[in-house]
Amino acid sequence: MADFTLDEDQRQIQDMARKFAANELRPIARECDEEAVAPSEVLDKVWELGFCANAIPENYGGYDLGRSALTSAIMVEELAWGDLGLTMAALSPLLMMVPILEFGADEQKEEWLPKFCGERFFPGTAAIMEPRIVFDPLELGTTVETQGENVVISGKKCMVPLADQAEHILVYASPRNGDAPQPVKAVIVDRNTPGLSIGPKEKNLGLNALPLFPVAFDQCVVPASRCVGRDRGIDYMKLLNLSRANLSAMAVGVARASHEYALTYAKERFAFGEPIACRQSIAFMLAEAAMEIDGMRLLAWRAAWRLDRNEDATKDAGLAKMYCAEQAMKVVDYGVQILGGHGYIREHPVEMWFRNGRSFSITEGLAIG
Amino acid sequence: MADFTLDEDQRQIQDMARKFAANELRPIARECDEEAVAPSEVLDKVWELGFCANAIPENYGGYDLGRSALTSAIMVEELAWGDLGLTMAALSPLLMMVPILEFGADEQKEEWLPKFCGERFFPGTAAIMEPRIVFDPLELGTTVETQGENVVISGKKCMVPLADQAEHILVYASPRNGDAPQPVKAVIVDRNTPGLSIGPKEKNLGLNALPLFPVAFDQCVVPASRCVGRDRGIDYMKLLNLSRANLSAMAVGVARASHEYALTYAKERFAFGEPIACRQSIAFMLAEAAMEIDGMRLLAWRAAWRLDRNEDATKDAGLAKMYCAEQAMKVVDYGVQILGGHGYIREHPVEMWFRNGRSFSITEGLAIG
Amino acid sequence: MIDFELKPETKQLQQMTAAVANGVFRPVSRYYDDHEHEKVKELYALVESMTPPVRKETEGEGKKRSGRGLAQGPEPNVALVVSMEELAWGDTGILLCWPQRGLGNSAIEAVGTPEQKARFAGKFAAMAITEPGAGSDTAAITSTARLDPETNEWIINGEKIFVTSGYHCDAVVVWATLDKSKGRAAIKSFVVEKGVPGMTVTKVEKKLGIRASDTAAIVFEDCRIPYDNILGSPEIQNRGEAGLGGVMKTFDATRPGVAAMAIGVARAALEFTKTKLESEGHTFPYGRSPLHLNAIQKSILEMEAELEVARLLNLRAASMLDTGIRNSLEASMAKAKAGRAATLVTQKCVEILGPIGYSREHLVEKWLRDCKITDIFEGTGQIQMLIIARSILGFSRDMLK
Amino acid sequence: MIDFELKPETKQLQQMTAAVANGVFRPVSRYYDDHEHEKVKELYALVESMTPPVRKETEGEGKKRSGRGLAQGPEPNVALVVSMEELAWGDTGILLCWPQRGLGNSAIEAVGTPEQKARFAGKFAAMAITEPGAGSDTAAITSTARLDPETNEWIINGEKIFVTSGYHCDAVVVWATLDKSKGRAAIKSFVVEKGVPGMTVTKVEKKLGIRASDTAAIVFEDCRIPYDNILGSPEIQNRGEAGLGGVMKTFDATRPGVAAMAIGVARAALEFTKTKLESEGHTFPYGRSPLHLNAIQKSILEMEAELEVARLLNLRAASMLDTGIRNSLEASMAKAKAGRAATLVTQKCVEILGPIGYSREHLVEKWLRDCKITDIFEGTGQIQMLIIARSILGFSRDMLK
Repeated sequence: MADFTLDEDQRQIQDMARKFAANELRPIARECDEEAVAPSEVLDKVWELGFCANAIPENYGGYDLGRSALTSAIMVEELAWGDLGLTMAALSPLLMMVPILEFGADEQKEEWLPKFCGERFFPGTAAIMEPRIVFDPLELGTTVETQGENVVISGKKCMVPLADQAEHILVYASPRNGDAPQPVKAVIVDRNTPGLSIGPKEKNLGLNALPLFPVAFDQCVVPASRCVGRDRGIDYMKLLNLSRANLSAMAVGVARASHEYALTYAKERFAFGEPIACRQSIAFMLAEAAMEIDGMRLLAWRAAWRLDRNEDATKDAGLAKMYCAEQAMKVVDYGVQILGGHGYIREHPVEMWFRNGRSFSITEGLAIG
Repeated sequence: MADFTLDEDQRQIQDMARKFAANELRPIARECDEEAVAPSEVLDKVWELGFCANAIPENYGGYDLGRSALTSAIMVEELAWGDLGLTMAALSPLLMMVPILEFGADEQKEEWLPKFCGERFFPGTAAIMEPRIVFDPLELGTTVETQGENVVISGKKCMVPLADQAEHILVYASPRNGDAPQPVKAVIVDRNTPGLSIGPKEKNLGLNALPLFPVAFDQCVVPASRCVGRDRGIDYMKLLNLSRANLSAMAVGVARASHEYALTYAKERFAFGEPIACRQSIAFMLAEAAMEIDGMRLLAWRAAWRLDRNEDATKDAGLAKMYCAEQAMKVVDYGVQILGGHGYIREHPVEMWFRNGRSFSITEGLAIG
Repeated sequence: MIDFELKPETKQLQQMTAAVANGVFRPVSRYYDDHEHEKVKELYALVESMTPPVRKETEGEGKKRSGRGLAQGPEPNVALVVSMEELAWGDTGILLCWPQRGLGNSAIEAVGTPEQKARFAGKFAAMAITEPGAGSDTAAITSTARLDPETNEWIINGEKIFVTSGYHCDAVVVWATLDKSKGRAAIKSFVVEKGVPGMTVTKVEKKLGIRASDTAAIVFEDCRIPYDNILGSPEIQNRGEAGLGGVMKTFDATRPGVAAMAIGVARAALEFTKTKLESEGHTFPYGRSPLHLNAIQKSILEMEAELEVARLLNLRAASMLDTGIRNSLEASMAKAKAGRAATLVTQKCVEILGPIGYSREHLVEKWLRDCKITDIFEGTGQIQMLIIARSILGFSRDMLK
Repeated sequence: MIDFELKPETKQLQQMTAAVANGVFRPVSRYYDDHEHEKVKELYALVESMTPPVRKETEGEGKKRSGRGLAQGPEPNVALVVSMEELAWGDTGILLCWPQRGLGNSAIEAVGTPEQKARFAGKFAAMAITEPGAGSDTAAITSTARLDPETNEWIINGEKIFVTSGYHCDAVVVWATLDKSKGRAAIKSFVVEKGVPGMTVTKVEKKLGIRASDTAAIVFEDCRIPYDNILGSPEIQNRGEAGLGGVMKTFDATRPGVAAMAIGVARAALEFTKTKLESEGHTFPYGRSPLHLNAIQKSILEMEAELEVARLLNLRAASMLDTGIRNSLEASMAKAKAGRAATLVTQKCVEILGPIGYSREHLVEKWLRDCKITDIFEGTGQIQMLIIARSILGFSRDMLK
């Protein structure tokens, strides 16, 4: 039956994430943005929430509590409300863990999953984005070619989270064998593989707290056994969809942060003897943002719900990502606009959300829940 | 030097057109819309303004006063402000006259131009639109094939003005000979040509006062000498550009009509003890419309000015048409929205302008000045 | 628990209404657009044929229901918006003519006494609020109701416009003031049955769209009605503004209905457009980056997203009603989003289809005209934004005008 | 006569400023973004090298000029917006640092006496209006100016924020009230030179963009300035609100400047994006029906149209100034359109370029940040709409708040 209320478990997770975001992320968000760092204590604190270990079966050392894209969407909205960059940094291990958990061969699960059940943050990551204009994840320029027992990877990636810390990088690449388009492969590549080079930390418009790196692959030879799922491969579209649902939920979180702040400001800031929110031009921006944020959330939830039912979520997740990215950009723009000159200075957080909120139209595959 | 003021001649023409529109078109616009007629008296009255004869050289019986796309843009804005459908009907002869004047061979000019210098309205017309989805005038489906001394025309056209009255129709078609794309031809086709059939008068969302007809060509054989410009052909793009500049100016006229009406209404209509224009949501719609109408006009003028200088106006005219169509639709939508329930009933003209205003994104080549 | 799946009963109703929309409404859609205000006889025949079993079924199950055939099953309001979307997909104008489903019926259902509900059962009741001088400003109502102590009758005087179905209905719920000086508190609603002397339909408006549905102007001149026709129990009546508030709440319940109409019409236009495009080889690749689409694909996907958002916001508003949660804010969000999104969708479809879209040979141009009303009636998009803004800001009517 | 062609002199200035933008501003654009508020030494060197001949030339021609180097030739205001577009294309933040071209200089030029114009010539003057408690509400200014009859000095007290170039300037034009109870009429402007005791720059803001330009907070504590530093002749001063009105008119003149900035930055972003796209084989077919374009082509063409509209509206506003026609309405239209259009263009360019657009390795992300200010300062887009609406409706400030 049509129902839009959280159940008890979801409410608890939401509560927990909300408090965590308010207490642990918000207070340091601006500093982490200005200094472009994700403090390891924060990564550890998020790690302690158990998002990796909870999802991993007991035989690999986890708690086997299951995974739900919907629950993840509820959680990451709250965390992203706290800070997007830190959230993405802290959840980066999922980028590697989930594809192995979902599609890994048994030996691969045995080899890799226990690493994600330790007590300390394990810096897993994945390389999907590429430094090209009009980037489309369905047309990867990075290639993987089978040569006997090995595969050879070539290409350039960018926006690889935590590439400075991660021992291994899960690399998405297009097979080059034959003419027919073949499904994208995910290959676990050792950071010390000859030909792999990690560039200097990226500087971007936003997401400063998230350490991102360009990674280049020049004929990197990797054992074919490192292809996730071996010959069976992965369901790349499903991973993209999982990420799109999660990124959509994060977009809700960032938009909500900006909206709430602007709402409070507009009630407290007086001009011409009244709160500026008494002007329809301001009030209607706030009303529209509230409406769109609710709409974004429902779209994100529906994509996640579809994924949890193991149905094809390509349409739902695609529309959600497109819509949420667009609306998030509008809402964070309104945030700055409502604060006016005050929105333009870095004393208020809306300018940071304005920059972070513009990442959603650009990033793909950077948040898997 | 950058200057945006009308000179004396232009001001006189604007004045004349404005008065004509107010006195002759506005009063009958609603009736003509409801009854779907363009009274012949109106066509004659517009004809008397001399828009055809003035442009035709003396040796063909005209007054040789020259043609200016800019002057035309100034004039048609005013006339379209009066009524779009009637204006398009009355100016329909230009659809045939201008291509012959611009690109016709001498014998063609001698044969055809004098017809446009008579005392009574001469129903010239042209067939360019085609009843296809996503119509693009650069990809005409109607074909013209050379066979010896003749050309053979096949295809379906729609939105052909005055096809019931016109003795001849100027038909735009794509040559089918050879593989290389060849320039579009304009062929003067007798209405009685075997294979030519004129369907029943069209019913459309708007433009009801403009009599439009579907015209089908089933292997119509026409002497090759009827191709405008003979072997030299026509500059189809320039004709499209002339039309785009003119349609853009008409879009300004329709948008302005709706805007002016809504502005007056919003000042006179009271709610909560004040004119509804005292609400920012209403006032800002009006402000935006005023701003966009001025912007539209400048774009339309610039395209026309470029044409008058004999420069390539493809970019200017293309952008103007795209922008003016889009903004006109927005402004006429605001018109209805500002009147609310009153905007939805046919007692007020905004609903008619709402329907007429939606034609600009659809029509191409239907107004050449 | 968050769930986007409709109940089996709701799905069944959805299928049934879709069949009606396709089999009964669509075939006569253009006819009643051309023959403005003609009584839709196919609809009356349909209602006659279907009413008894539907009523029996819901009564038999003993579920709470709003008394209107389409709101039934375990999630009656969700069922209502789902089925209204289907019927509006068929034809919005005809849907608005549905006898016994007028706004007046909703008002009687919402605040009428059991006696009133019984007495007016089976009557098609319109609602008359707007006056020539006042649009969204209901407090400015000047129609009066005066009690004649001798006959114990109300005497109604005034002029109402924009009465949906005011011409074809059996009765009208009229808003009138007992005392102009007392503002909102003195505004009450009264049921006036057709045929009562003093009530005259003076005009039936010609409209841009929804032409099957009549929109009437009605004049009341010393129109006398029984005392008991004042809507609601004496308690409700005496609660002052709360009395009006009760009727105002009708809108919280009907806004999702209007939103559903908007979504239904827009879906019709979008489906038609996609089918036409597909027949010429166009495809709609959902997984691609939006920048890799062509202009038409991008438009189509954006429209689909807009409609999905509107539909989800609307299902939420309806579902809240079903679980007894106040939904004024959410209903306004749904109405605002649906009205705006749907209007833009129908307009864009006409644009994409070009001459085909503009022509009255197809229904898209009609859907554009029909759809525009959903952003206007039962509170324009601007009024909805005002309600949303006041709600999220916690501002009074005076603070945010 | 309608003419879209610039005068040869204007074109020459356009070329010269384009060369400066490309040769001087662009190469150091990223540096001064990274090194927020550092004095742009290349700019000072440039101004020093170019000022004398420019001044001589314009004086020699004896044309009316606004006293600012870029407004010259037979259409000085058109020349100004044309050259500001070029320089903003180079770097808006650096442009805003241009010595002697502060808002304060415009105010002195607009209402200063000849003596004042001479005395403050060569000074880089900022303008201090906004206070912590009042944004767009200039009438609510609480900074005070009190005349000390003994010394015949003004004593200024108060706090000002958002003073563009308040840190690097030589003098500040301060708005202060002589008597709070008298509202707008009592607000006057005063020139305070740097180094005067009692004036302290208390903060230099860190900003989203235009980081080369400093934005300062300034506190005045019993700051004493000569009597003659009250801006304007005694007649202007005594005209009450007209005095403020004169300075307010500065904005009519500077709004086209801000609009030109917006257009310049957005053009930079659009050109960069088109070049990148072209290098990968994308084309931009102008004659096609918009529906036959791909999503990127359509975006690019729409952005070009938006910028063209903004540019034309702005040229019109500037050209009216040149011919002595009041242009408040048109200047607000230009500013509103340019600020909004340009902001959307820079944002869309970042989106289209994806990781390249988001990266600080290229300037597009910076242009996005820089551009956003143009929709905010010297009157937000909302304030401009309010001005436009009042103007076309003929409404007073009280009727349309």
